[in-house]
Amino acid sequence: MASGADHEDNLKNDSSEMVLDAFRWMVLARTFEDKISSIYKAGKIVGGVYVGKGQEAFSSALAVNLVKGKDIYSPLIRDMAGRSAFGEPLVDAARTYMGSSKGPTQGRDGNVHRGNPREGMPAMISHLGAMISVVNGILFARRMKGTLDDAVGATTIGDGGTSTGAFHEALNLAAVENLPLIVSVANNQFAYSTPNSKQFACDNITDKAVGYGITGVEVDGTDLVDCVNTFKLCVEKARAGDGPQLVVGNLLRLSGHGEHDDAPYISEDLRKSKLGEDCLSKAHNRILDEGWANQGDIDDIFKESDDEVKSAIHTAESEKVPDPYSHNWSAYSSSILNE
Amino acid sequence: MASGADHEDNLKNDSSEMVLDAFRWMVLARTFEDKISSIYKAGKIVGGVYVGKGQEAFSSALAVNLVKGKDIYSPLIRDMAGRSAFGEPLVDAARTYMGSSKGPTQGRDGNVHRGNPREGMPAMISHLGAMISVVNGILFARRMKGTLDDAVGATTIGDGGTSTGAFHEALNLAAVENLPLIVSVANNQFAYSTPNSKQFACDNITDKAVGYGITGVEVDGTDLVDCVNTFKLCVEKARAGDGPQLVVGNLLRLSGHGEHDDAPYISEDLRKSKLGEDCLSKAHNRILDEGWANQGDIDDIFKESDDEVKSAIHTAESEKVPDPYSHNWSAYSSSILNE
Amino acid sequence: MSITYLEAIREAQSVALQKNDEVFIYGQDIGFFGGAFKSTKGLYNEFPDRVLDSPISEDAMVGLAVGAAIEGMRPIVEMQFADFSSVGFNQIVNQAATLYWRTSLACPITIRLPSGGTPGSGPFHSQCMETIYAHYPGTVVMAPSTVEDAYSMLLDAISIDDPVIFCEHKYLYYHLKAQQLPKKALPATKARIVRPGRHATIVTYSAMVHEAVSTAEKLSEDGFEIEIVDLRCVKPIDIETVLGSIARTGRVLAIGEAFPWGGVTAEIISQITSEGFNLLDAPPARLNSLDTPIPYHPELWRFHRPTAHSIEDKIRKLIKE
Amino acid sequence: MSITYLEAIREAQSVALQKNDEVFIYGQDIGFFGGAFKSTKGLYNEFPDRVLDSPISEDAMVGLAVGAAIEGMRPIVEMQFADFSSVGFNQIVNQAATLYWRTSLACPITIRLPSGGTPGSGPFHSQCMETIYAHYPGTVVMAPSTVEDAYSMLLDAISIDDPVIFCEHKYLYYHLKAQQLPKKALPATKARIVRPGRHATIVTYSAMVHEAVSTAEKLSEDGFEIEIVDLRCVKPIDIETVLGSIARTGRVLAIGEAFPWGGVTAEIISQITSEGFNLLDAPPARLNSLDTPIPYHPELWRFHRPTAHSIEDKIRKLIKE
Ligand SMILES: Cc1ncc(C[n+]2csc(CCOP(=O)(O)OP(=O)(O)O)c2C)c(N)n1
Ligand SMILES: Cc1ncc(C[n+]2csc(CCOP(=O)(O)OP(=O)(O)O)c2C)c(N)n1
Ligand SMILES: [Mg+2]
Ligand SMILES: [Mg+2]
Repeated sequence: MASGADHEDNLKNDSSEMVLDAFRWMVLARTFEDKISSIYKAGKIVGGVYVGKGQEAFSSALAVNLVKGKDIYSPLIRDMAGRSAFGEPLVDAARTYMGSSKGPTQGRDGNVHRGNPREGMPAMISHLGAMISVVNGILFARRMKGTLDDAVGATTIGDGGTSTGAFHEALNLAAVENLPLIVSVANNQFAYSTPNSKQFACDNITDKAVGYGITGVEVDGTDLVDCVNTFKLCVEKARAGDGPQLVVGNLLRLSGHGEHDDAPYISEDLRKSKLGEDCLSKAHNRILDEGWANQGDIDDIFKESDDEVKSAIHTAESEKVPDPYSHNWSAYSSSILNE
Repeated sequence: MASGADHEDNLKNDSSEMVLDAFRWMVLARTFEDKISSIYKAGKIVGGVYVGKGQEAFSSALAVNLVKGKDIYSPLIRDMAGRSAFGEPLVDAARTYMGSSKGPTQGRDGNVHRGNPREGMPAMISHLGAMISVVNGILFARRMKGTLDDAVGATTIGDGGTSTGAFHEALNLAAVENLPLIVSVANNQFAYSTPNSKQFACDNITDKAVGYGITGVEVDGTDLVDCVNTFKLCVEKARAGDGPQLVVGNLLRLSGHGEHDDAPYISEDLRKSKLGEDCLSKAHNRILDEGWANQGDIDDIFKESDDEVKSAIHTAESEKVPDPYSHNWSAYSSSILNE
Repeated sequence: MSITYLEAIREAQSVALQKNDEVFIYGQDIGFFGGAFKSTKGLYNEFPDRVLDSPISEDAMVGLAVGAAIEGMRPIVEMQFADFSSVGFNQIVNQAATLYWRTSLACPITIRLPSGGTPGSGPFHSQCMETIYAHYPGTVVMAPSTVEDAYSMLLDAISIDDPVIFCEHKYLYYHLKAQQLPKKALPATKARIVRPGRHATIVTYSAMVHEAVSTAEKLSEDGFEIEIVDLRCVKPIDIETVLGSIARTGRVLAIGEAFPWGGVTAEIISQITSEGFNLLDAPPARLNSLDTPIPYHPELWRFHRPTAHSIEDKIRKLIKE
Repeated sequence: MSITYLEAIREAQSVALQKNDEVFIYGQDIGFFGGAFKSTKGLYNEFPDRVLDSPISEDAMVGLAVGAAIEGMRPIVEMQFADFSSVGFNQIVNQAATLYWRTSLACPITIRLPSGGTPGSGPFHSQCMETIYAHYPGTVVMAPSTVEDAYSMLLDAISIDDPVIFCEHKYLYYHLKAQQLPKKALPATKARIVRPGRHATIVTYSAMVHEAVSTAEKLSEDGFEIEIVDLRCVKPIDIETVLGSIARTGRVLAIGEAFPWGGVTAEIISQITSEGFNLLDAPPARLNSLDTPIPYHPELWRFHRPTAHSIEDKIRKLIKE
């Protein structure tokens, strides 16, 4: 199992642009989710809030390697950064949180469940593991139609999600069909309160790749450069026909499971360990160190993000909430079934 | 991944008795299933007939290593040999096939579905993979109650069954809980008509053990001595607290999926390969070669099996079929629910 | 020439594959082997890229179909037996059936469930699962009772832009034969009057239609004319046709092979009594299987499910009330 | 002192763990963390060997419980949300619910399903799955509506020798409070008359009982007295109590929060009309959620499920007929 770090030297030179791009989305995601979290704490968000704090590097690094309009990206609950990097308009996110009727689900499904399959971003259902096989199906269909070319399909999951039967069936099927699937596992050491020791017994989640006969790579999920380079390599391999890629990012979520949770189950030691480092400030420092941007540039990124977030939330806030009386209450697309 | 063969030399000396024992059950199973198959072809068996021809060595070798009254053995459809070796009365088998009301399921469930959980042999449901977690539960409960001692729980499955979510969830859970579980996979190269190439993409099914962090061993499923010794070692390891053991036996079924199927999907080449060797005649020859028994002893085994089979079928045939009018039509054990 | 119910299913798939490149079939052993019941026999030879074997992974099979539908395909998933769809249940009801609601994107998939009891099949190869799927919003659930319907309704199912659960009955696979396949047919969502009558209406579907017809023929000899409505589609239910029949007869017996709690017979009786209460001259009656898993032994199985015999008892009582 | 519905559930488990060594609880995050809803709060400290965290493997969790039951234990499995039991569906209906039928061995497991809608929970954290489980033979399905019932019925569930699907309603978790827990209680399988009346009967269960009570109180001001029957157990159904009520009122409305096709309201209306047709002075009425997945936005959610408001409309119509 090759570690992403092995390849870093070769790739670093030409990845600075991608790193900066990813960093921008990380800042936007952090800014947005901090804001949503404070609105939530003021009691003004409907439903739960689940954030990706601490996971932005790993999340965006995948998405900046994808091409919207060509590739598939199926995010999960901690992928605000990846969603934005893939091209989701920020206002779509703001609209679901603020309950606008103009949101992508029209108020039918919530917050992190938003998606837009027409644009290559399937909308998640809650059942962990269930989205992987949907991505399989998209790739499978394209291959059948001859429209696959070198597109890839990426989807994300957590350490806990690897225990589901759905995860197993989908990865196995993808391997059998040699689909260009990338599954990124954000190994934040816990599934809600449950530590990895109660979730699996292999040494590393990448060990699971062996059982599917696919490639497994591990990466420091707090290190943006490592993440960008590793995903770059994996996406290239998938594009080249090398089959499914399992990428495991080791990190910690720097939040509760949801914003209602203060995560008493994460020990102080762990929080203070390398896993608990904040990917955002690490990336910030690295970018300065490498000279890829200066503090002024970065200040601008924060400033722009702040403006964008305020504006998106403002737009969403001022829109109407869904109206049950005019709502199209139908679960069917076929008109004959709606008579 | 250690191959069973590595340990054979050390073990051969004291395994001859077990081998002979297993051989007896192989002969009984083959004799019984040949008979049932011919009754089926005469149209006198109700429901399908699924036999273990070619898999008797692998099946019985596991069961002779178990202790009835202490260990758990949860067989599947090709485990006639293992069932008998574990101590199932032959007449129980005959009764289900012949539709006697005295069978272990009273006519409620069919042929290979018979079982007796009170005696450590759970009754299978058809959904592949579903029995593994039931065995987990038995072991888990005993450990909780403090009655586990060094008992083990064994269960069997086919190559195709490894693709189920149930297989994954159960093996993963067993690994997390470090349960003394033995899962034997009869890798007969096909799931019904589907070849392994359409079922999984790892090199060997033992690779799956890596993903669970458990031991995986491969064995020549046509070689009784290899099978007995390998299972001996794995059962010992499980008893000693080494956790789940995945044992993969490579072989071919020498029958159709069921007796209705002539298996056109198995190529002549494969049938003639080493995998297609008949474990029964191989064991026969080996026993003679090693001098563990002479031809006369073996003739006796065949003769006794023949008698036993005839007598069991005769008994079953002469018994009443279930009577719907006196049948206890209740799915509930609680009397308050049957009012 | 005569054609069986099973062959009609094969034929409908063949036609759909021919007419529409978006159609493909996915399932266990359906390729070269032609399926456990041979309902895709020969199709792999004709369409090697669109008749594809899957691993034993019902959850992933349905998930894949939904993904393919997102890409504009019209997948048909064959479950080897309806009973095994239980492990694909989540993807069916929560992924496929909600896709349109969540995303405004259609989900034109067809899931074929070889359903129902045959002698000796036991608890896990005999189930009728229509209730389970019909309960969830977003599904269409069909259960054809004739060779002609097996053909035309499967073609309809494939062309409908929403997930269709197609409950084909294994007992009818070989038992039923027709002279030819229909060129035109009643839309799949409409019920059909199988047999006119005036003393009572039996509302049923799938294999039970034939049991009901046997009973009706027998009672006809005694001068009782039983009208039989074949629902064909159990969700949505064509309640107008049902109420029209009851308006003529004043009495109704709903029959289903599935388990007794809830289910099609409960839904149908509820709709009848809520919407056509005043049409009824007697309490509506219901007949389902007994409330246990489906027994393996044929002697028990025949007693467990409704038959012409138990239907006759019920109808005679109903007519007297 | 006052105690919530949620605390009653915690308390029942605590008592069961204390009284009987065979009881244990298995589920995600239920140990040290005390559960996503805190319904096992503190129990891990008291019973560290019998309150155990599972991996995210609903199929294997239920399978494990069945195995443990074979060994004589009485497991309680907590699903984090009812909705996720869909991936444990097969083990529940085909393994647990058939065990006794197949082997004559009892399967005393309790599966706790945090059920039902709350504002903002959406399609996959709001489901009422009682119908799905009740359809299969061998299950008992409970759905308590009060703090006292949550307590006594859960104790009953744990002591029953068959698989019990315990549908506890999340909306009631914190909303409902009682002064104390009951020492004695009506058996879990019996229905209860919540409120006497004479103009019509509402038959319902779980959270909808409270919506019905609001309506009844309002209508009482207009001189209409609505009797309310709380089913408590939806399988088996205590039809005698229901019919007894209808004998007094002559009119019935069945209400359920679940999806409209099939389900508890269909089963109850079918039983009423088959067995108590002549008690009815008007067509029986039914009210369920709309036939779409459960919407996330509270404005839509309130419209999707039955409420005191929509119940009032229905009842007013029913009384006039
Ligand atoms: C099949 C299923 N069971 C249970 C849940 C409830 N649940 C939601 S998130 C979660 C923990 C997920 O942990 P992990 O996969 O590690 O992701 P993380 O939250 O750590 O990002 C659980 C148990 C679910 N969504 N799906
Ligand atoms: C979940 C599930 N899906 C489908 C089936 C139908 N089925 C029964 S046996 C079988 C093939 C099994 O192959 P394998 O596991 O390799 O065992 P073998 O028959 O080769 O011994 C299939 C698909 C099933 N029993 N369970
Ligand atoms: Mg995690
Ligand atoms: Mg096989």
